[in-house]
Amino acid sequence: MQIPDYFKFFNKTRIVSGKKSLENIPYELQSMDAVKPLVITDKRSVDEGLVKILIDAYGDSGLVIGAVFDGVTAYTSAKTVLDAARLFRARGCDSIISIGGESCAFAAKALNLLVSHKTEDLLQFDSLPDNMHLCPFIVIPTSDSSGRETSTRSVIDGRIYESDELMPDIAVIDPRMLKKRGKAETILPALRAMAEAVEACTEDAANPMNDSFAFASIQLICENLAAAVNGGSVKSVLGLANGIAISGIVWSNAPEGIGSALAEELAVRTGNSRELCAAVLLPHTLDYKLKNTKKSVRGELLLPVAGIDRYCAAAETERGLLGVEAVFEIVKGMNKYIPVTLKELNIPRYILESTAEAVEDSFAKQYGKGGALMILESAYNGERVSGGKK
Amino acid sequence: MQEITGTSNRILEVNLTKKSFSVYEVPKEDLKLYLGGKGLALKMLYDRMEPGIDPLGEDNMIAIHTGVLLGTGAPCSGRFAAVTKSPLTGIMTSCSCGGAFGMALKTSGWDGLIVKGKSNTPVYLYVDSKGVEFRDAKKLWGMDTQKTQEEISKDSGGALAIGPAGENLVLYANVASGHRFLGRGGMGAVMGSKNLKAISAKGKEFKILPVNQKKFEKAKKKATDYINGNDISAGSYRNFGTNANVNLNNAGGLLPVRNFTGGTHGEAHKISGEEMAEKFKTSYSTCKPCTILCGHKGNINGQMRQIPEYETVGLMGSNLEIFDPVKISDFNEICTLMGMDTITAGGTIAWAMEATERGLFKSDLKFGSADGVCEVLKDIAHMKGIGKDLAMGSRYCSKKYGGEDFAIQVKGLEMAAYDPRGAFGQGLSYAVANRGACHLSATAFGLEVYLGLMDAYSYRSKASMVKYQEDIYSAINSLQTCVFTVFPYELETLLMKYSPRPVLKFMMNLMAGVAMRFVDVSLWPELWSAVIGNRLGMTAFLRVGARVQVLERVMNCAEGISRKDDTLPDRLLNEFRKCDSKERAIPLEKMLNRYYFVRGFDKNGIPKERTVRRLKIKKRMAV
Amino acid sequence: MNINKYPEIKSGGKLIKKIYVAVMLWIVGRAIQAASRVDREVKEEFGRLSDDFMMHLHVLPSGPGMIVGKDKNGKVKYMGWNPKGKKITLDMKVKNIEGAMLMFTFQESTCVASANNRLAVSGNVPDTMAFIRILNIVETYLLPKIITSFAVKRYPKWSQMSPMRKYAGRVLVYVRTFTF
Amino acid sequence: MQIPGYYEFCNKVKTVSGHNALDKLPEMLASVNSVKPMIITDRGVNGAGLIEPVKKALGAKVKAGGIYDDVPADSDVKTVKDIAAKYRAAKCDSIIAVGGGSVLDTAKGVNILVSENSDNLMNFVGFGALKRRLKPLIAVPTTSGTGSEMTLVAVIADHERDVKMLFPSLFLLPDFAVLDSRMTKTLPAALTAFTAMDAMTHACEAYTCLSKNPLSDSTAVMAIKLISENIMQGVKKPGDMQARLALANASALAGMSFSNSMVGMIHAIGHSIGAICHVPHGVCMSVLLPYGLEYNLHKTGHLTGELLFPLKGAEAYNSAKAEERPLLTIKAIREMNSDLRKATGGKHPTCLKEIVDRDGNMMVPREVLSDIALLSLNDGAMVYNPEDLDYKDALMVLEKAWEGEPLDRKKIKKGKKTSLVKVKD
Repeated sequence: MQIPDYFKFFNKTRIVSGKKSLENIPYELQSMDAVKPLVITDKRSVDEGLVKILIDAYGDSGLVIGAVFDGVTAYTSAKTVLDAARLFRARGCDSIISIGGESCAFAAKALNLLVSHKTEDLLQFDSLPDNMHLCPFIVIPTSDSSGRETSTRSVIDGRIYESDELMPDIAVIDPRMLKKRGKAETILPALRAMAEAVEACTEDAANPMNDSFAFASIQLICENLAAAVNGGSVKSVLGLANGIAISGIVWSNAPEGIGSALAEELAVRTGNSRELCAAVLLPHTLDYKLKNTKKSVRGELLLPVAGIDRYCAAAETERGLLGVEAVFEIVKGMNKYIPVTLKELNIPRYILESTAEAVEDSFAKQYGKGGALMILESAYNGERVSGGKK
Repeated sequence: MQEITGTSNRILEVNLTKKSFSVYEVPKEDLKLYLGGKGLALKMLYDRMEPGIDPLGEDNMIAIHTGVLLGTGAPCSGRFAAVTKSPLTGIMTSCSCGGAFGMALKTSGWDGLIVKGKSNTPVYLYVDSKGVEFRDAKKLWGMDTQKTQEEISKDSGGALAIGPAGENLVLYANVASGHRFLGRGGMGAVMGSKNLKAISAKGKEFKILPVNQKKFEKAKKKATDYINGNDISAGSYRNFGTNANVNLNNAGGLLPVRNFTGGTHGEAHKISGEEMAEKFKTSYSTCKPCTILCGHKGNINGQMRQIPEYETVGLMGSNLEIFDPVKISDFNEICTLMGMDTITAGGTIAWAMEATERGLFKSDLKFGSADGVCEVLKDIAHMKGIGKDLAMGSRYCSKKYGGEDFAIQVKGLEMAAYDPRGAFGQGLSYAVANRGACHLSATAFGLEVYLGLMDAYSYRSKASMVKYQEDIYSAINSLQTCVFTVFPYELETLLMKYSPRPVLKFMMNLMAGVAMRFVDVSLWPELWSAVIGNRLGMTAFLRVGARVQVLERVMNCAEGISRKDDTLPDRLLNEFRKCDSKERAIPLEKMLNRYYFVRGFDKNGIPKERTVRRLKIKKRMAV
Repeated sequence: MNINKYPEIKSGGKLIKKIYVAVMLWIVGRAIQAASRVDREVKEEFGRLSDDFMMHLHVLPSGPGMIVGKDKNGKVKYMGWNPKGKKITLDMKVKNIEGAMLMFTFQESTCVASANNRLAVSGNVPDTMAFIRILNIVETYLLPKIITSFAVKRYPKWSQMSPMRKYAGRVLVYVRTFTF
Repeated sequence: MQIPGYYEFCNKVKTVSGHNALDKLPEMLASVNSVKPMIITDRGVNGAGLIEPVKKALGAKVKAGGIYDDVPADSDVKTVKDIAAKYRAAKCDSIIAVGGGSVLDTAKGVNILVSENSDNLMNFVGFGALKRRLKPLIAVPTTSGTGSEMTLVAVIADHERDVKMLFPSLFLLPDFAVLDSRMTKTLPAALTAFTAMDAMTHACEAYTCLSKNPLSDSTAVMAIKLISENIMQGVKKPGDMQARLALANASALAGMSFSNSMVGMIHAIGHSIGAICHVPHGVCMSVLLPYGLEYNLHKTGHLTGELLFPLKGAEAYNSAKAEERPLLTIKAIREMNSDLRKATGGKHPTCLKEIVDRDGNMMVPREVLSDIALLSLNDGAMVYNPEDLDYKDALMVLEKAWEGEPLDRKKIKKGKKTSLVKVKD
């Protein structure tokens, strides 16, 4: 196990997961000197009755919920955050609870920035210090969550706000909030989270702490994905949600990998969801890394993906390759429910080229000149990366 | 003067790389299935072009087809169609234009023109009955559209030309022919990327005679009577042009105000057709030949200028909260000379104004003030300063600077000047239009707001209404005649003219799919079969429309389009117009599911095998 | 966006659950007092505790509670629910009513509940451990084997070796609990 | 990795690890905008010159508010009050605690007093007493074992009233934990062995006790892997900085793991031995570890089996059948203890009777075992142990541990068997 000469690791989020965890929120808020939270959510969570469950969980706590702001939309804009801030001040709230996917968490984090600094202008925060004192902030992941809720990032109007302090204080993962979703809607956030975690622990600068979080996230996702998609048992759905929440922490502690950069750029250019692009690119980024980079892919990846027995049975030198093949198995195994090649998404070639070009220079050192394009090409027709060792 | 009876069916295939051309005979099968105009042009590209090519690359092609009716003197038949892959949206875009080039090309003995490849030096084409000459256009390069046309029209009946915007590859550059344009989707940029400055045609070498002269005369007379009898085509459009819509939209809450936040505005009357007609003492300046006569020109502070169309007045006027017609006319002139689509330019500048207001974008543009807009338009045309970004359209800018929720566009094409929240059917039409947010794919607001035949705020039977209108519009564009003929030809027929309104309303609201079948659309096919000779029934005519629509969807799906793109910007789904106190939201998902079912698409918006086969579209691309 | 479209939401009450927990606490409190007289081991445990031992187990924020402690002459007594006027040496707070419900419907044993951080205990640790042992024994008396085996890590061996102690003890405890 | 019905995981500490991680100290202080830190340490650490790198790192820019270096072996209230007074006098605005568990607990106590500017620790005892973030606290551990830089409990004794005050609060977690290999460079072989085995015990117990959860599991496995790969190297070649860094990371990981998943009987008994016979904590841990795992085999046998992989590596795990793995794990730990005994020249004990103090006499006499057993029943850790222990069980374990023979598993009173692997008796 190689330890880098210098690394930093920080996870501000406390994970509270499992049965009746929502009922802890009143106690937790009081232990952080807060009594009146503002709930930030979107219409879908309200319609599914998630807000009602939280209100019931508040029963007998004697506390008051400042207000339930359900104006968050898929694209979070500054206007929504300013409305929420006005509501926050009007009700005299002192803490924030976000229920829902990525966009609710982003709006909540930006709101936290605004109300803690008592300002109306989000744009002044271009570089954020790491020691701001923000209001207590609790995130409640739902089935729409894809990991970025528990990360250090918030994206408002396409602008990125990043700071360690933006991570939520507590992530409450309660099975009652994980409503059943269609097969594709269950698979995509999970595969995206796995892509983030796999990328974090196969980076050159991987450190043992982030690795242990990444392994936990990958193992939870791989073990529970099949069960969650077919049967959808409470345990498997809860396991998946935990895996996804942990991947947000892992992503915040790792440098951005080429896979997530390509997925982000591709999603912006083609209108496909980030989750889908990340899922399709994951195996091919790994395959390229296995064959065409000095460091190749470390053997330890096979352990969380395929489980301890397959790991120990594999020969030392084979583990890197088997790890990548196991990832292929998992992602390609989902082709009944989601498209697994860029070809199925009909992405024109010139968009592949311009995406590769946009991402190329920041990763050229590690992945070589044509690296990004080779990844996209092999992801296009779904074959293994040509050239390299095997 | 030789004669052509019916059509010559001869298409010029021009290869700019090799500077060569060849003649392509349109097979009878395609003529029967796609009629001509937009339909045939699309089919020709479908056969020749691979999906996934770069719109500004060498392999993109432009297909122009004059259609059957052009040159026969049929009412409002002075238009031709052009199709290419749009650099702005990355999918197919088809436009129609009433400029003189169409007549010139048809009377030079050609039915259409396909331009391929890329010339390494600026060039312009000269077409006559013998073929094509490749003439050097170095000295034309840099001229505006009107000057270019003057230069090369010494020996030609009509010309197509691009302005500086096209040369600098502004993604929404258009192509001018006289004062009319192939407007939307950036066809000018495609010509610019091929270093093709203009195409001119000698014209007046052939006379077009219909096969069945007697039947043609009868149909032509009936059509002219309908047009002159209908109060829209003969009344509002003839006197006040398309700007007659301003007061109607203002009343119906459809007018785009301040980047689609408001639906009406007190000062809207200042830019209405009625006031402009009287203020500028307008006279006709239309496509030739035309019976409706909706194009106008007027004396705008000393200069005889084309009166801006409604879309320009809406998007560069009320959408920017500018209500001074002279200023709007200035913007229109710059866009005409530079060769830019006023709808996209207006939509992008409106985004820029709101983004500046919110601090996301640096510019000195402000709602309500016209200063700075002219300079910005010129900067866009020459890719200077902020123009460099704004030249890419509001989707690109909003992805780069943020503010995607108020970039009012669908699939990259900026929205026309009708706010869909005032007519839910129009919302569905914008979402599913093959070109992007275009109002000419299906004018649902006409039925919902102008004629009031359908409840504007309900989703019921809007899907089948939109599908029907899309089919009829595509069919009309494949004859190639003006879409404004929809009002006279449909409303003046016996059944529609004399049946009581409440019955019509009841039928349209509840059983639009069934009611539509009773509408008498026989006039168009009558004209067409009179000219060509072989029969074309009403249902066959509508099936051509459906075939063209589904073919265009198949080609778009091969570029990656699916349900995720059939949507509306966040503002139109989640925010409400200031004038709408009841805060009614567009039920897009419901209408979309119904539309896919009616259209024969699967849940993800991809045309099903069965649909493609039943419409006899040759399977060529893996979709 | 008008503010009053987003009203404040007061937290409702969970009356039935509070009543159930209150009754259970009352029974367990009385049962501890009874067991301290009936069972040798419980007597020894209390013996080892300090004289002013006063334990208050209650549900936050204002839920039902029970107080068990040694009165002036060292006898273990159930002292009702009101902590006023009593010096509490061991304060065990259950964080919310749902946590208490899990414990008193025996879905989570006392050890698992404290492992799941349902309890917030302040006061010295040996007293807490003693109290947990006492609670286990009392549960063995109060409940049939099937339920207790969920609530305890290991069903006490003495109940097999000397069934007499278990059944006689159970009768005595019930009698003492429900007679005043 | 079965997802538990309920769990909580929290480690709010910013870890900075590296061969000269201390050079980043000014940057850390700036990020918590502190200009005048106070350094708290104990005589041993100061004597070993471990404060030099800290002072050098602070350099000219930051002037330390003062150095207090006589924190006693186990922290008490009086020391905390003295330091708090010095802290206020020098108007410091953050604390740098350089040292082992007791230094850190003292620093936490001081941080409570200065942040809440009060003088009486008593009114902050127990749960939920602290409501706000305290002043910045930077922990620089000098032993790779206690993992106290990652725990949220501070234990401070009040010798007058002979009571141990417990302060469990998330606000006590230090802001930074600096793992600098230079800090453990001078740690003698025996101490390295004890502290490493202490961390190993933390990880093993965290993996098998009641509050087991996915993150504690993966951090525990990572810690065990790092320790088993580096312990021999660290003991044989104290100068090997890579091994030192690995052990420091392992101890932090183990701390992260057990502060959330809690520890069981081994710690309960270990604490009692420490309290009665004043044996260093790490020593008791390494001896009792195999016995704890053996006692709970019928409950957590399959988990103990899974520990074979990080301990002995993939081949050993793969070649053994599922039933044999738990016993192999325990055998491996016993072998590790005897290897360490050889490597440290007899200083590392393999059973209780071999524990000797500096001048050679036995620290844990046999007759004391019964008191230890009684005291261990009342240790908070017993709650989290998978299996119940009464006085007789504890005594049996202690006797076997004293002798050094493996437990006779037939004698263990077994509750409901939950081990997925049937381990042969």
